Amino acid sequence: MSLLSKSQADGLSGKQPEETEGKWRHGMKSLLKSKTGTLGILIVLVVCIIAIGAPLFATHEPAKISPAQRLLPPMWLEGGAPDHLLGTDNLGRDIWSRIVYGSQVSLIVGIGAVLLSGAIGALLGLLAGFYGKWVNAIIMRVADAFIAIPAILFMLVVLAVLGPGLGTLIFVIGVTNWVSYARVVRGEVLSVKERDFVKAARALGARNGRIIFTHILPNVLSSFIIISTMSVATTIIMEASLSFLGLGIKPPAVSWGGMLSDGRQYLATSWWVATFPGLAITITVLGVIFFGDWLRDMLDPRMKSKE
Amino acid sequence: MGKYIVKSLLQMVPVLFLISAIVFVLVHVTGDPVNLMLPETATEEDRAVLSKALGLDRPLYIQFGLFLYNAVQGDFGHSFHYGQSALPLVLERLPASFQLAGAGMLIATLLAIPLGIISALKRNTYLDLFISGLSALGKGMPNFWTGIMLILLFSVILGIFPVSGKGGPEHLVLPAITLGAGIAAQMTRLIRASMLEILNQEYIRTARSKGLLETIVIFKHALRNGLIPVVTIMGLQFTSLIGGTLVTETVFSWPGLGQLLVSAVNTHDMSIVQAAVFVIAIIVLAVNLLTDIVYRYLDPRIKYS
Amino acid sequence: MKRWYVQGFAVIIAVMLVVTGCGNAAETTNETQTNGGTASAPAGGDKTTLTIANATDIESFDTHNNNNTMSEAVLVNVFDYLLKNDAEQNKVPVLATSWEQVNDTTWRLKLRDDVKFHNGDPFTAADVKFSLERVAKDSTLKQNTYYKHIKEVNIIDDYTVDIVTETPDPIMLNRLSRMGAGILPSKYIEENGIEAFLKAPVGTGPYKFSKWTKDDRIELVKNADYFGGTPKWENVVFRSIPEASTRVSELLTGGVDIAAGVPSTDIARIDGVDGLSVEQAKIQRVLHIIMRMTEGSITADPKVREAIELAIDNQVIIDSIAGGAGIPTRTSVTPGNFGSDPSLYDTFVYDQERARALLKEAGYENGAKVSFSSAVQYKEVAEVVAAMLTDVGFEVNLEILEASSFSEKLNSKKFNELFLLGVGNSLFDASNNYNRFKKENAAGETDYNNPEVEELLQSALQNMDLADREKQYQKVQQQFTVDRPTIYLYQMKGIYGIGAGIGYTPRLDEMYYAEDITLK
Amino acid sequence: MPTPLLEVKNLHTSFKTDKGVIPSVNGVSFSVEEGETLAIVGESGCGKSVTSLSIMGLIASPGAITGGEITFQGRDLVKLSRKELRKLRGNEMSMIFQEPMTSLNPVFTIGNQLAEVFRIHQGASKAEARQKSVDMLQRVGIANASKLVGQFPHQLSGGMRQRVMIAMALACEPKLLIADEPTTALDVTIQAQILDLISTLSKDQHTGVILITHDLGIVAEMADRVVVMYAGEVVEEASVADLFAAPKHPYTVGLLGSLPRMDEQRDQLASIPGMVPNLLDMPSGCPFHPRCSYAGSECTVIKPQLEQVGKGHYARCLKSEEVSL
Repeated sequence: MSLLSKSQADGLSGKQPEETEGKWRHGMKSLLKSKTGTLGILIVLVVCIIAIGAPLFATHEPAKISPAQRLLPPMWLEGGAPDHLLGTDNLGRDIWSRIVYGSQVSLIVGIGAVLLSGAIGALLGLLAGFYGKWVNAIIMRVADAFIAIPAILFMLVVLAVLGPGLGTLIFVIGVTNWVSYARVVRGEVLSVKERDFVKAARALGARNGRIIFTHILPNVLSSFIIISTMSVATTIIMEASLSFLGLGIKPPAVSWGGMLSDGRQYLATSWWVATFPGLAITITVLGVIFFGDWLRDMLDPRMKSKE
Repeated sequence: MGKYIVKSLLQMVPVLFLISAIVFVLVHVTGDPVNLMLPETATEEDRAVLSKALGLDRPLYIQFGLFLYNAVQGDFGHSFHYGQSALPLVLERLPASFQLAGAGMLIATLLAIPLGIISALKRNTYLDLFISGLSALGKGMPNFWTGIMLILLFSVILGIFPVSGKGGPEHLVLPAITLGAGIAAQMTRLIRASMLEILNQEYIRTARSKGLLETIVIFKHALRNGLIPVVTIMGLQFTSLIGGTLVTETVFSWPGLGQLLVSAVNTHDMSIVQAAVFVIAIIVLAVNLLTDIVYRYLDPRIKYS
Repeated sequence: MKRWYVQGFAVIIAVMLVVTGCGNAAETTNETQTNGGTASAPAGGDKTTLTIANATDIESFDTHNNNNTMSEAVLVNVFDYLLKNDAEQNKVPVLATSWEQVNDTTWRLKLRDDVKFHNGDPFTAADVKFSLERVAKDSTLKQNTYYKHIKEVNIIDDYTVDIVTETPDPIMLNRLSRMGAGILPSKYIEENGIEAFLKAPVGTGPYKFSKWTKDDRIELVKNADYFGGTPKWENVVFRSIPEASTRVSELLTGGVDIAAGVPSTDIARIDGVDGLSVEQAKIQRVLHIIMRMTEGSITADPKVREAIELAIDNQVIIDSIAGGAGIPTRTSVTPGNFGSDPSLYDTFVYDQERARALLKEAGYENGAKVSFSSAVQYKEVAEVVAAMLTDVGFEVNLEILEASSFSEKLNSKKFNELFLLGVGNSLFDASNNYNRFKKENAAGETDYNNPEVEELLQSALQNMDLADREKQYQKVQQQFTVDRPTIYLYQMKGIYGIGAGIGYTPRLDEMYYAEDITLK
Repeated sequence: MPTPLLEVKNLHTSFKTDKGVIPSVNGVSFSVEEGETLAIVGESGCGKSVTSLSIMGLIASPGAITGGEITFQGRDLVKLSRKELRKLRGNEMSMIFQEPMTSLNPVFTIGNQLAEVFRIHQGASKAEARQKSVDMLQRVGIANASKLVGQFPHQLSGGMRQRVMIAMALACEPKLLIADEPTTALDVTIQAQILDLISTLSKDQHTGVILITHDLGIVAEMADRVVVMYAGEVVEEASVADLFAAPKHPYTVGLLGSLPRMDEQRDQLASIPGMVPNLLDMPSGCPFHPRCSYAGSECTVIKPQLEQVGKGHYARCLKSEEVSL
């Protein structure tokens, strides 16, 4: 409803951002002001810290099997063992420790694949949108071919040839997902290109590279970041789905998706086996989304004052 | 416009060729179908005999050439697995795949447009936060998980919908929600962001200054602009659902293209894989063209090139 | 126990409500029947449709071109064999009324004269000749390898045939009572071609083909002219439901009458519902750990192989992974198969101390590195085995492969020291268990080569003296417990959920003879 | 004296932000007679745009009108319901914005956007609305109007777009037109044409005009009376002649001193030293004193009131006596 956005209203105060107050500080301030942003970055940070310091947080070897202790409920429930915080799974492994170690795989795959697909997609999308003509034609035909081949086919084949593993997963998910970045970035570039400031910069004889980086890139960043954050989430889920199809990370490595997938058959009898990794995924996804929203607001030049 | 469409259609030819070549290579690097067709006890000699009988002993480029020659005439060969012509086997799956993808998109759109708009209008309120939470949940639950939960709740406990299989429209409800929830989540976020940007535009202020009803301001002036980036995503999503709903198909035992394609890859059933990818590719390219046309219709600033 | 359940469900439902609360808005409320099958009738006295849920779909209606027990389990209702196994693995007549061995390479069978195919064609000796010669001569058929030694089928008269083999075949009757020996309508196929036949298959069985929605369901209808009397069910539906929890849900909601492959964790859940029951039955599948004995590999050392066997507590695996649905064994020739040695069945050896000592003796006190491969299907078993091996001092490199990669590696013999394999036996004869250990086949895989065993195996293949042949196989089994080219974990059991009012006793061969499934 | 067309009394509009409540408009009063042109001048952020949006009822969260009255044709707009306000907007009162490039919706044709006004306020049918749109476009001097209705904004030049905006604003012959920097974004040559158009049409329709600008050259040409705003307050009000002849507020003097020549375009009134104050952290006493060359010690303590300094001439300065050009 607002005709004047918050930042515009800020601008009304007449206060110009002081030179001494760097972008970083400005960012931190705006972060603290946004409640969801704060929540988002807190979640992301906590997950990152847990992933990095996994050995410190885990109470057990994540892959240690003890059939005698299988399917113990969380410790606060009747029958729970005091040393198994969230209970144990069907092979008697400690669920909390597995979630702690699983965060590593989920994050690495999530972020790695998004970086890969984002980099490929943004580059090709920019080139196609900016240069048009035959560059656009070639890139878009390749993109067409890529989306027309079902991702699952590509995944099956690559996993079969390269064998399952973290690198393969990142590669497979990364390479199958670049098209959406490329298309959206290209679409944005096409519309930004028509705007006056780009035309103006061109007329002033700015070099193409300069126009891309100073005028177009910042303008497509908003869409780009939204897809990226959503993609981190998608990728974490995709890893889970691959696990469901038997194509995910293989033991002794552990991932949230794998835990969720393996735990599904205990849903009706031992709910904690699948519920906790499911919660871990959902909470992380929530954090990533909130964090991404804030980041977008921060980075989007169009959201800033323009009085 | 007509010229543009013709041009786009012509561009599909190299794409289809490219796809066929890629798929041909992909399937061949995964292994020899003969290995999977014979029982474990088969001898080398058995393999050689079968290989020759299927024409798999010839050099790859000859096999590919033969494939292309036949494919152009609509013959993708015989399925090793089903012992029937490949193309009809693929085509008979299309209705199920279209139903599922269509219903999933429908549910996603019906959810995402209102939720995205509300979220943008009520930015940074608890309602917005709640919708963000919903998106995260929709996004944060893998399809197999959503599907199993839906079955437990709506079929086993409440007994409202059938558990699985293809039948009347009631069979479509749970799988469609399963697919739609995840897509809706992503679309909601995109519509929210897009609408937020649009609502700050000056032409929205102009529209209000004209005394237009708020609903017209939102649904005509803002939404029409806000949908431009969304259309691209919707097109992409829909195409990814053609042949890409394997998980949902597996949970609900839905006889779509996904199951066919994956079992064909696993059994190295070349003909089926090629025919399926070819059919999927044509659909995807057609949907892309349609997306492009809609995109151009929505945003008159973009010129036909 | 109850509290967990309640709490868990509270969580699940809370999540569900949030997710679906919005989902419903988009949907008109549908009042529908809860049973999934279109043909399902309300449970009760006049139930006429039997619905069975399997994990996989059949491969095709060509019984000669299938390689999968689940296919056979369905097809036995449409196609008949000349003779079949009853529930105790006795050969009983079906299309043949009697059989005798004329000489070492010839069997003579008398056929029924009152049988018609579903399209009305009469069944005669010509159909037997057509069917058996087809599977014997066409090398592209998946069943060809079991039948290729059949030289010819001679028609003596309309209802008598001679089956002539290249070499003596002690197990011809076993071959005739399984998948590749289904009798097809010669006239129909010759006139219309095999492709037309596959679209509208015709057999002699108690049920006729009606409709096949691939990866969803096969619908069969009663063959009122069946020579064995009017079939019990009007309709029989085979559903293909890959996801186990969905199969169980279908059973719980009455959508299916029998659900195969019930996860052991769901047994209690099904048993808890009034009228539903769970049946377990041994099946023809034994889990093997196959070891590479190639010169230079660590498992070439017999002490290492012995240590591996002793390190594994079979019963713990059965109890923790299979929910008790298995029987430990030291042979794959389990009771019910020709040549079985009961002394090696329902037993296992387990001695961690001895295993450690053996490793030490073999010179691996500082850890013995082995790689261990398994298909994703047996992932949990593999994980537990790996843990047990680690306990006695192995360093296990566990490799879990998705099904087709596993098959690929299996067929190209690329596994390293150990791999886990479930091996079935549709021939019910020990010869089938040892094919992979014959010198020719073992080369490159296990590289097992014991001349004494090889001779026993080769001779047993054509030994028409059944008593002697049985002894030969028992000797092989005993020798295997010493040589250990493979060790065995357990014979698996099938777990079936049975719906209200259905009487079904699962079979060792996993077949669903709809005629044996009753309404209680 | 007849009731003025519009009377703004003690208007307060503020914005809630995380940093605090920003009083963008702080007790502004003025009036506009029928057919009169009132100019509001001031630097960016002085509250002139917020004042105009307040009149239009287009202030929305996080902003709100927190006090005062806006009497338009005898009705207090502040108390009107959203629905009643909406019926006035675009009909009885309308607005032209600064940026013709972005003020038109890029995805609808000119005809579509123009016709909306006729349809909503006059209940015109599609065909009628289209005909009226063409007529209106012709009135704003567009020759090929019937072709233009089918075109999209991006196909038009800036001047043409602003003509379309004017056509839209004047479509229903409003009693009040607010023109918020209508020519700032345009070429100098086009500026004159557009101003001419506004002035001619408003004379024809006897429309009261509020012209918001920071360009005193335009004020001199167009306006009858002038209101000068600084930091959310009116600091001086006078007829055009009085203001240019004898400004009584140092800020006005500063503005006049920075009056650009006609052939030159400037965005900033650069000659007044110092910066617009932070509305959250206003200087004590007179808000202008840090930038004022007349300021004495009393100016840092006492907040001046708007006082009459001549006939129809008001100023908010303790030293208005001393102020001269």
